[in-house]
Amino acid sequence: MYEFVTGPLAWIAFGIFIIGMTVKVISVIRLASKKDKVVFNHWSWGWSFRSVYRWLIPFGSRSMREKPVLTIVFFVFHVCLLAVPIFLLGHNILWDERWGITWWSFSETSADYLTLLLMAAAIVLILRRIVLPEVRIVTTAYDYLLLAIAVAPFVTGYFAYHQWFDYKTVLIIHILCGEIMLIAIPFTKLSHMILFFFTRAHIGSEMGERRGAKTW
Amino acid sequence: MPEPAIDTDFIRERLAFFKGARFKTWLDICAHCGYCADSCFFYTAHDKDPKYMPAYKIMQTLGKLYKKNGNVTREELKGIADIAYGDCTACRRCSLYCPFGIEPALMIAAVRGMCCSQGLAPPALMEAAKNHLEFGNQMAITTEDMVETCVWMEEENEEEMPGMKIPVDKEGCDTLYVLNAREVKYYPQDIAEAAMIFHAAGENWTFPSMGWDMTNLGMFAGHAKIMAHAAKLCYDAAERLGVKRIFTSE
Amino acid sequence: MQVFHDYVKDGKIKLDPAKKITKPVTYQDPCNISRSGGLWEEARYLMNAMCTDFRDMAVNREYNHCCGGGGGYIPMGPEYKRRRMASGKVKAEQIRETGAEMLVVPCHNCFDQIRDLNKEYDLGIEVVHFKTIIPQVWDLPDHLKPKEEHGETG
Amino acid sequence: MRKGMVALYIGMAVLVSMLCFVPAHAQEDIVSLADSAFKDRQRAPAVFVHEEHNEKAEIEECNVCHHLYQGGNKVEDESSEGQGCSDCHHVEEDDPARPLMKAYHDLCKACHRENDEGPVTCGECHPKQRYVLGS
Repeated sequence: MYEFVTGPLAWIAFGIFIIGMTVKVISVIRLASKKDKVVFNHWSWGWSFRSVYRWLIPFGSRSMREKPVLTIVFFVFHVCLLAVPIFLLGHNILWDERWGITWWSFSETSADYLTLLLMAAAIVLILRRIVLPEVRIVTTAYDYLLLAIAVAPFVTGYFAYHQWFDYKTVLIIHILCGEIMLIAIPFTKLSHMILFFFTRAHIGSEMGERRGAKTW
Repeated sequence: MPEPAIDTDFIRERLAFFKGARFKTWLDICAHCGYCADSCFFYTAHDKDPKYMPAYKIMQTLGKLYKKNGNVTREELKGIADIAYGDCTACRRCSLYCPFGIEPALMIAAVRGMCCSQGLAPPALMEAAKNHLEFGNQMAITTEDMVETCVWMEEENEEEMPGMKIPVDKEGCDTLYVLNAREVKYYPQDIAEAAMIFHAAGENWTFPSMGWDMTNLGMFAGHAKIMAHAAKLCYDAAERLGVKRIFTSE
Repeated sequence: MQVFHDYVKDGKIKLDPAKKITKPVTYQDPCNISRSGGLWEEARYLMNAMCTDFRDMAVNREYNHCCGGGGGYIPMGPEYKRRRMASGKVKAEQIRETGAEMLVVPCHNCFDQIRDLNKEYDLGIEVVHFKTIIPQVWDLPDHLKPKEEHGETG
Repeated sequence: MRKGMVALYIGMAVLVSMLCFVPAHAQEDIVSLADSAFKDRQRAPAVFVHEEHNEKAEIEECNVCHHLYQGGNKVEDESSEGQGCSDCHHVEEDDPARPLMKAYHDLCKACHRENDEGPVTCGECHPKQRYVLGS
């Protein structure tokens, strides 16, 4: 089972993720050039890049500065979400052995704390959805499902690292959760991990090029 | 009188039309994070009543239309129109606050278009917009009345500023001046003030007898035909009089 | 707006510093002119050229709040007026906070809305256009002056 | 003369075999691969009970694991027992002879996967609490 989930299934998951995202990007660009021509009449890379950049750094935008607590939580959540799986020692060893690629890793202890931090951030995000009326009103079951898909690999990973319950079973569940997330990204709202750059670039150019209005 | 049924085929067609890369992506990725809430003055003015937060208004209008694929009852569309016209002024402030840079204003405009096509635009707005077609301005002012107002304003301010003219339809000027029809109807002094400033600055300008209303209520109502017509009137005037640029009063 | 700014900046119209408005004045950034028009610095240049006590609102420039009369809200007529007044609360409070006695606004939609807000929220503010105020503070060359020196208009 | 040579050979052979015997005896006590070359450990040393492992895996030749490389080629019929793994494999990740951690992982896991036997996941070798699997 372990051989299967780290072998063929991993190939399938990464394949669907990469091909899915590529198809998504291409279809967005094609659709835009067909139906949103107006966007390209006044395109400005400078304004686009600045908008993207300012929204990628913490407190880089006015919107973020006006909601500091939420911004910190969002950043912790997203940074951990990306960094932990990519720089986790165990993952690195696995990729090295299977695919011959390797890079810098976190120490196991820091990865452990970052995972805790991510779970704490996720709890805040969930509580927000329940407690704040303006967030509750737009929250659907789908939003919780997405959070679950995104956080499940971390919870199970944490359990696996600490070898709680039956280690091997937990580990396999962990790998499956990770693969479910990879597969889900191109088909769900999680695709914002790539589409964010498109929509941000659009608004940056849209508001900036013609009007000089900053979108950050 | 029974109200006509909603032309769902038409709505569906519009929905398909709007589903370009932008609308599709925006609706696909809105994470319902709530960053937009405080940016909206409707929301803050109503003591943070969540039903005024931008993302919710979009979910209740365009989101609902897409979800039902246009199959809405007149009652439902009325509710949608009520939000699209009455709970949003399309000021675009929320776009600056959205992490994804989603533009609810454009989506509201699309919804208004669909509501308008089913006769659900606010009657007063629609009536004013239709004036564009008949009179070339939103206030139903005839060309004669307008020219008269200009002459009257010239005379009125003769003493204040001797030699000041409001040149109507003068060809070969540098500048075409267009304004908001409210000025002619309610604040005629505004024309005179502009004329005085142009005069003082030595501007070579003219005022068109047709196509002088630069407001575009067709756009606000969501009526594409009126929208295009109103804009065309201004550009026609500019071409007819051969001006180099257009100044608007706002 | 752009034009008036250019006139003043290029010296086509000279302003008389002695005639500058001394009471506190604020400026409304209209959505279509500031956020969607990019003309906020021009407005401030004019404001500072025309008055001595210019006070910006709490949220300004491209981040301004809509007056609450935009998007065709004003021409929607009386049925919508109550809602228009309710949502204008934000703008009314912003204006009150500046403590200004006069408000300059280059947009007719905002103009009407703020005049209504003025009554509704009892702001006690004078709402004017640039067009109205420039002739009050300018320094006209002699040949353009009226025969018997009036000074200011009402 | 000839007898003397034979006696010398026998004596040497005994000596050598005795020398071999001493470390072999010492290895019986090995229960984990706590290589002292690792300065800051990320995880607990891998559990490895030498005798039990070799019995289970039916390994008789030492050089199945204690291989000897010379000039990049494995030297058949020679073994390197008596040397520590870290004598050749260094902790540094740019070690041309394969970094120490990778050497351990590859040696163990490759064999386990090949034979479809034995642990291949992190936690099976590096238990969080050593006593769980130590017995």
